Amino acid sequence: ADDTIKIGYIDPLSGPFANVGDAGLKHFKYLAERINADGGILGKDVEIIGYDNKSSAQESLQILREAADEGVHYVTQGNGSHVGGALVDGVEKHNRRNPDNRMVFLNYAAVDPALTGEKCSFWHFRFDANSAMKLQAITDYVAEQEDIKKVFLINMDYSHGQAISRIAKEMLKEKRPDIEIVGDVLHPVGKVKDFSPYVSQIQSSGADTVISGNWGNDLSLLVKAGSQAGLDTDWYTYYAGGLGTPTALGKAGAGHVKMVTEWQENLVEDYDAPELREILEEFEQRYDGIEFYYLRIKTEMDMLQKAMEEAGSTEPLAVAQALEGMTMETPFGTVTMREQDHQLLQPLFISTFSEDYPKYDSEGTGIGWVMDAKLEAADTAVDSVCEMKRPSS
Amino acid sequence: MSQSQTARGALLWHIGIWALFALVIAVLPYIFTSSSSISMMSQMGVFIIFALSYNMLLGEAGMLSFGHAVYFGLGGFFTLHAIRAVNDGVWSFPLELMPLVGGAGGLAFGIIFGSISTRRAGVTFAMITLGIGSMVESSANMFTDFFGGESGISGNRVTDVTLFGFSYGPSVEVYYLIGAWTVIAAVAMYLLTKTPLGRISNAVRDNPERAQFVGYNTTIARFIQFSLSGFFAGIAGGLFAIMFEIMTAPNVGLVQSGAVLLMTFIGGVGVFFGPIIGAVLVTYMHTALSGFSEGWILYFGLLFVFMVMYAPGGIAGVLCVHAAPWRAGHLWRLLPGYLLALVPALLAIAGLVAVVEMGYQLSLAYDPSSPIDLFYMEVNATSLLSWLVALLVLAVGIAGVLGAARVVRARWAEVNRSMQASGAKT
Amino acid sequence: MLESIVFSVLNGLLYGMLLFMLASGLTLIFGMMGVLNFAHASFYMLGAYCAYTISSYTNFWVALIVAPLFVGFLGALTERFGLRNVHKHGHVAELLLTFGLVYVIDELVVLIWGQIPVDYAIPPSLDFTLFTLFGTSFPAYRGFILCVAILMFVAIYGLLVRTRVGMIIRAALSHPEMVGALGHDVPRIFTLVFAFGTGLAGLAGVMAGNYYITEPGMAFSMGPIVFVVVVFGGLGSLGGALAASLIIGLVTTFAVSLNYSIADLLAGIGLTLGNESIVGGLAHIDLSRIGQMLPYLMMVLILIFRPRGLMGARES
Amino acid sequence: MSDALRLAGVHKRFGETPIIRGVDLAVAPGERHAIIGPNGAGKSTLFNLISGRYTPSEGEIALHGKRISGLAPHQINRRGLSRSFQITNLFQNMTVFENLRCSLLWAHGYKYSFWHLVGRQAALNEAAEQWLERLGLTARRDVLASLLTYAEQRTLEIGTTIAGGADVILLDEPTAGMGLAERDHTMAMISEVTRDKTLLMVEHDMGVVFELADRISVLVYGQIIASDTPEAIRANAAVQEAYLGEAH
Amino acid sequence: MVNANMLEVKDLHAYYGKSHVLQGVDFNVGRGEIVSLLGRNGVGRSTTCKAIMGLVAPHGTIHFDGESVAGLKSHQVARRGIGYVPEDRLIFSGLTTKENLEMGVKKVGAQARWTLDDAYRLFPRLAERADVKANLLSGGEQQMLTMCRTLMGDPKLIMIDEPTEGLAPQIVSQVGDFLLKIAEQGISVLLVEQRLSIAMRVSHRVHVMGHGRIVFEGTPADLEADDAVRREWLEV
Ligand SMILES: Nc1ncnc2c1ncn2[C@@H]1O[C@H](COP(=O)(O)OP(=O)(O)OP(=O)(O)O)[C@@H](O)[C@H]1O
Ligand SMILES: Nc1ncnc2c1ncn2[C@@H]1O[C@H](COP(=O)(O)OP(=O)(O)OP(=O)(O)O)[C@@H](O)[C@H]1O
Ligand SMILES: [Mg+2]
Ligand SMILES: [Mg+2]
Repeated sequence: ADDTIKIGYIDPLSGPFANVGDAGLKHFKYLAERINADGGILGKDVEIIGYDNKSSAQESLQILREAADEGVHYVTQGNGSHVGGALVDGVEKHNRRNPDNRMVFLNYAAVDPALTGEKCSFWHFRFDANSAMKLQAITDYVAEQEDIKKVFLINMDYSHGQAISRIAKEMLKEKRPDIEIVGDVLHPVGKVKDFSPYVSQIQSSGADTVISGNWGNDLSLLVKAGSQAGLDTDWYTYYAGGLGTPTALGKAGAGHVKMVTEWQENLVEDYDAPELREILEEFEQRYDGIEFYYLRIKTEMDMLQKAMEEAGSTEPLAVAQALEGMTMETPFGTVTMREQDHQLLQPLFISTFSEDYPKYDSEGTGIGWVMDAKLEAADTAVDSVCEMKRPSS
Repeated sequence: MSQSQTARGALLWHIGIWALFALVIAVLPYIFTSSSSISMMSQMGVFIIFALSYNMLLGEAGMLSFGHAVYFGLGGFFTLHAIRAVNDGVWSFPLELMPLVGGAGGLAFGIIFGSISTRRAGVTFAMITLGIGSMVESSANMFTDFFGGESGISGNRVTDVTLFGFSYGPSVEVYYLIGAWTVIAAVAMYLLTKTPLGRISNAVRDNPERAQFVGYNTTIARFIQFSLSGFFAGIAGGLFAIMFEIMTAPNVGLVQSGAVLLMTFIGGVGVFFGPIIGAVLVTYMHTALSGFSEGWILYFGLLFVFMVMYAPGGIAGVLCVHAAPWRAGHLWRLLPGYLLALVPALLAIAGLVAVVEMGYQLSLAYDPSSPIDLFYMEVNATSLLSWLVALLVLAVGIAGVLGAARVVRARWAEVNRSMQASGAKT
Repeated sequence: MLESIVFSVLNGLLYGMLLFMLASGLTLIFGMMGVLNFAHASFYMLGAYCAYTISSYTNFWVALIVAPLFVGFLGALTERFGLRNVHKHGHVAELLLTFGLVYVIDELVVLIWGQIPVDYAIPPSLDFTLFTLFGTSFPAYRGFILCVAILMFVAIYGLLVRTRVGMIIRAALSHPEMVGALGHDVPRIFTLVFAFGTGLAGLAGVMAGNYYITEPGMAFSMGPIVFVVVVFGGLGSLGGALAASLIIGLVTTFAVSLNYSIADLLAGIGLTLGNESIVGGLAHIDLSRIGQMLPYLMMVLILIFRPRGLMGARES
Repeated sequence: MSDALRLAGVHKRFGETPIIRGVDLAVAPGERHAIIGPNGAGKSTLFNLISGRYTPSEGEIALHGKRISGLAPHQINRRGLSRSFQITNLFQNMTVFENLRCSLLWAHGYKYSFWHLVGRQAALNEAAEQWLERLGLTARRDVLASLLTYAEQRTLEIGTTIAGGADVILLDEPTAGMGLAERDHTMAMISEVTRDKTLLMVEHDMGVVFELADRISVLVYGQIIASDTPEAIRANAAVQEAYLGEAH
Repeated sequence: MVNANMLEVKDLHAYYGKSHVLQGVDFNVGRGEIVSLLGRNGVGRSTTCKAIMGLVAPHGTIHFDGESVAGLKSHQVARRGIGYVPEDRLIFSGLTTKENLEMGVKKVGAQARWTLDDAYRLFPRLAERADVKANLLSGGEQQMLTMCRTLMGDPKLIMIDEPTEGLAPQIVSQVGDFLLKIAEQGISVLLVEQRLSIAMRVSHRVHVMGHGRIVFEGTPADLEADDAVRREWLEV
């Protein structure tokens, strides 16, 4: 009876994180439009419905119910692993209690390893590398840099930051035992206005490299404080490319800030990817000031399309079964949805924020991302403890 | 003789009202059947209890608290831990009574924090509650075993241990559980206002000094009232936990505390049923409006500011002002004025909505030049004309409301005068 | 060690002074009019955004003058058309009005400037290193902030605390109609004070917006802590606000840089604690993690033991 | 020992300033005792000391032979002492009836009960109704205290003071601001409702004082300079000079 | 044209919500004259003062020193030169005695007829309590304070509402002298009183109010002679 495929986008559309949520929604809408322009999936149009979860896990569960009422069988979310965790749990319960109205949760950015680890669920698929995998990429790269001697870890004081602090120490110890961890600090989330005290600590520790999973203002303020104090270290980050962060970083970040991502715009200069070039230019033109940041959203939509076409149906169970273990070609290599835990394995890149960028600058700052290294999909894999329970029918 | 008769009459009247309240709760799911409206109504029930418990402080005892969510949230966490314990087979306790666990938690912390904060009154009290609220919120980061860090604690409400044999998996069953508790808690809190403690709380609110000189220790009175209010907040939290099966740190935080303050105030602190109206309305706005418009916070803020300025007694206060003319049979004489005001008021609202929506379209939309649906019309936010029209409508509406307000005021004066005249006769 | 103490003191002072810029306006409004202006931090944010817009057309120095004036003007409008009408319903109503304004202002900022941080940068003329100490440079803009904060303190002190305006407003708190009957135009004075207070918040925004980040969440993150400062220092006491700002600035800074837990301290005197028990677990929490809680704890304690705050003249 | 109220060597200083400077006073049970004295002599302060609002800097106050100085107001009230205020001090947002009922609650032993419904306590309500009648406020039963006329508020002020059943009553300027008619009415009411009680009052209206009091003490600058029957006080030259002036 | 009367009130009406409290009050006060408003509790004497002061909305004509002041804000009325001493005193509780007095000053530095020293000389008690928070003053002290506070603003006419309430008999007679003294300085006085004795002693003319209207006007001697009025409207 449904003539459209509805995808519920559950992310903050109001409040402090609305900017990020809004940008994600635009990615989805834009990509859905492209699919529809090509005739849709199985002849049906894809419709993206934005729901505002106000960054709250409870709110998201409420929305899940609402979405189920409205005939939404696919939900997607990214901002906040706490919300992601609630949704994994919520979808699981929902499917158990309503077997004739099931839902699939496509996660495009919540990176807590637990979501594909101890909390893993058959109905959840993650299209972003989880934080352990990103750290794998960072530490692999760091291990090759001979001049790195002293590393400082500074992270936000919640599970995401705590995990990074823990895993980074393990991985570095294994890969480069000679590197000294000269500091390991957790700071309150979103509460610190003045990072100078932390910068003083970094400075007095003599660190040459900082690894940080910080995002948003907690990252910008940190880097800015460092640059004002004349701190001369390299920053290895997850989210320096996140919406608004390049603007906030400005010159303070140039030359020092690195990030690990599955994509940044200048990659189209390094690889042959005409379709991506077209997308990024069209997108940016369309949404003045917002950049095409999430390649993984395209991967997500493409894999969903492929799964539906393979399954020949939009029925959640069939589609989920088709997604399991699926592989797909991208301009950067093959990506695989690992069957064991529904974690996507994809190539990752380390890039530097530099005034010397190939073509595209970031948010009009005159500074852009330059690729340093590529990590192949297989090398990013980290073992998972997931024991997946699969539905019988 | 006649006095006991009127007393019996009053009793019947009260029972009737509460029976009606229960009946409405029972019937609603047959009218609004979708699962999202069931879940919205369940939330309303939870917040009715929460707002009523807040009014035990603000309305009844004059204590302005900025940290009431502490008791609500902790109650929820306790309940959820208890449910997990039952699921783990560590404990056995029927789900129907789980809110009592929350109540006990709320009560316990009400006693602990109440013994600190109720020693002071007024702004000092308010600031202490703000401080305690912030402390508890930030301590959620330290006690991750209890609060579960930023992902919170989740559980499964289907426990096998129940009194009535329902599974409480389906949300309708949970709705009825919440509904039953709403009736029980609301009646209990209503009766509480009629007890010596309730009266003394009023006395302490009005004039703490005098209350001492009629034999009461104001600190103790405030303290007991505060603890009991924590108990009911805890029950609300427990139901909330059952409903969502997840509790997170913000549930004990300032935003949640602010929300209950807003609800209670918008509903009206002066009348018992005020917070009920507030809880229903705010929950509706929160869920429904945020789906309709990106600007829901703005609308919400504007509504609130408007209420504070023109209806400080809340919605219940507005209703109560009309009770006297209604009883005197003069209400109909006010109607024409209101009808006259209605049209321009709708115009003004329409104008405002248009302006705000177009503003959001311009600054945030997916594609600013794409037309938006406004009042069954397609409006283009990038065209100057639509802005002019919207502003014009807004201006005309406001002018009309101001004009109509004069009429309404004149009508009121008339009604007052004739009520006074007839009052003088009797 | 010395190095980190010196820097912690410097950093603490600076943070404290920024807090003071916000707190001074709030203290004025709070202490003199009895209005708990919840929207104070929102006016601060408006100051930053206005400065951004103004400086993008002209330059920072123009913004430094015009933006606070404009924010003060908005404050005057708020008082004239909002607060004044609810004054008769008491302080709770006034407080709630400002509470509602927070929602409105914060949303309007998003509506006008969008959700992404704006690029409000430190003016090039102030973007240099003042001096270098222990290898760390001390930016000139920080020195500028310190100067402005001190000037602000002196100006407010001279202008208000020592003139009759303060007295008239305090009198009007108990019996405004009588103050009017003595020939003072109370409403106008109230408007001016509120405008002045919000103008100060605007100035703080101008100063801090580029030092930190100008984004829609900046009000929310600054609001509660400013309240703590004002209450801690004592309602209406400018000196108290200054002292409290500095204390809280220093305490939070030191809590961060002295990264110890109670267990570490105990270990220092030869006691070891496992972290299995609740007490042990508590003792193992780093000071830096408690740091964010400390100001609130300090506020609660001071309210319990000395309700008029550090230097407040009267009980709140 | 049998004195209803006894003050011995009571001093009160605010900071450096001594306000009460050694007051000894004994009031016998059933006595109607008036305190007069110039403005600022410390009469209200004395009341505040007795009723527990302030604690004496020195000296002792005893109620029926038991020491009460240092207790909190509510504790003193529970021992049977009640006071009214010079400036009306009612529960403004409660009705006349509720005001009276509130002042009866403790006396009827309800404490902080949250398991009794006040509406169903027959004895309590009856007592409140009776007080309405005695005060002549029955017609104003359901009016908010804040809407009463000044004289009615004063009446209610006295009513709330006495209703709780205390046997030692302190009245601070009960007829201040009343017209002649109201004053006479209030006087009659006071003497009626305090029939078997011990009464201590402050008044500037000499008519009232001389008519109602059995004994009068004159407080000047924190000290009692004379304490005697009305006739003797009227004749006392020192009192004439310190207080009454030429007017009388 | 110089008007002979300082204050002229014609057909003054005032309302509290629904109740019509003043129902057409007419009277005037000459320069340097002491005029008393007498009457029972609740007849509207205080309301008359408040209406003149603009604290209650006046309906009718009020001329002060030849100019209409009806409808002005109360601070404007005060600046024209009317001083008001309210019956409930309205002490500023946050301020000290001295600050309360200073509050009365409208223009700092202007040559004032009344200074702090004058106030202290008149009521030495105030000098003693100068730095005490005014809400801690005794009832009588507060009364003295309010009167002096109003005089500090140099009014041309002062309306005093029940100044002797709560004052010891000895001070009452001092207040009487005080009123005569300020009248000598050319300040007009509108005295609202309950106590006949003082009003009769100091007034040039007396008005008796009843039911929101003036029901008698004359000299104290006239009132003394008119038993009927006194019995009906004053209950003596
Ligand atoms: N808390 C206080 N702190 C300082 N001084 C005080 C305090 N309370 C009262 N006083 C002072 O003590 C003196 C006596 O005041 P009190 O109110 O007892 O006088 P009173 O005899 O009742 O006078 P009145 O007849 O005018 O009411 C006054 O001068 C007053 O200023
Ligand atoms: N704020 C008010 N609201 C309603 N009614 C009021 C108000 N103030 C006074 N009244 C009523 O108006 C009438 C006149 O009051 P007013 O104070 O002028 O009387 P008065 O002659 O000064 O008497 P008093 O001896 O009590 O001072 C009284 O009946 C009083 O109850
Ligand atoms: Mg006294
Ligand atoms: Mg009067």
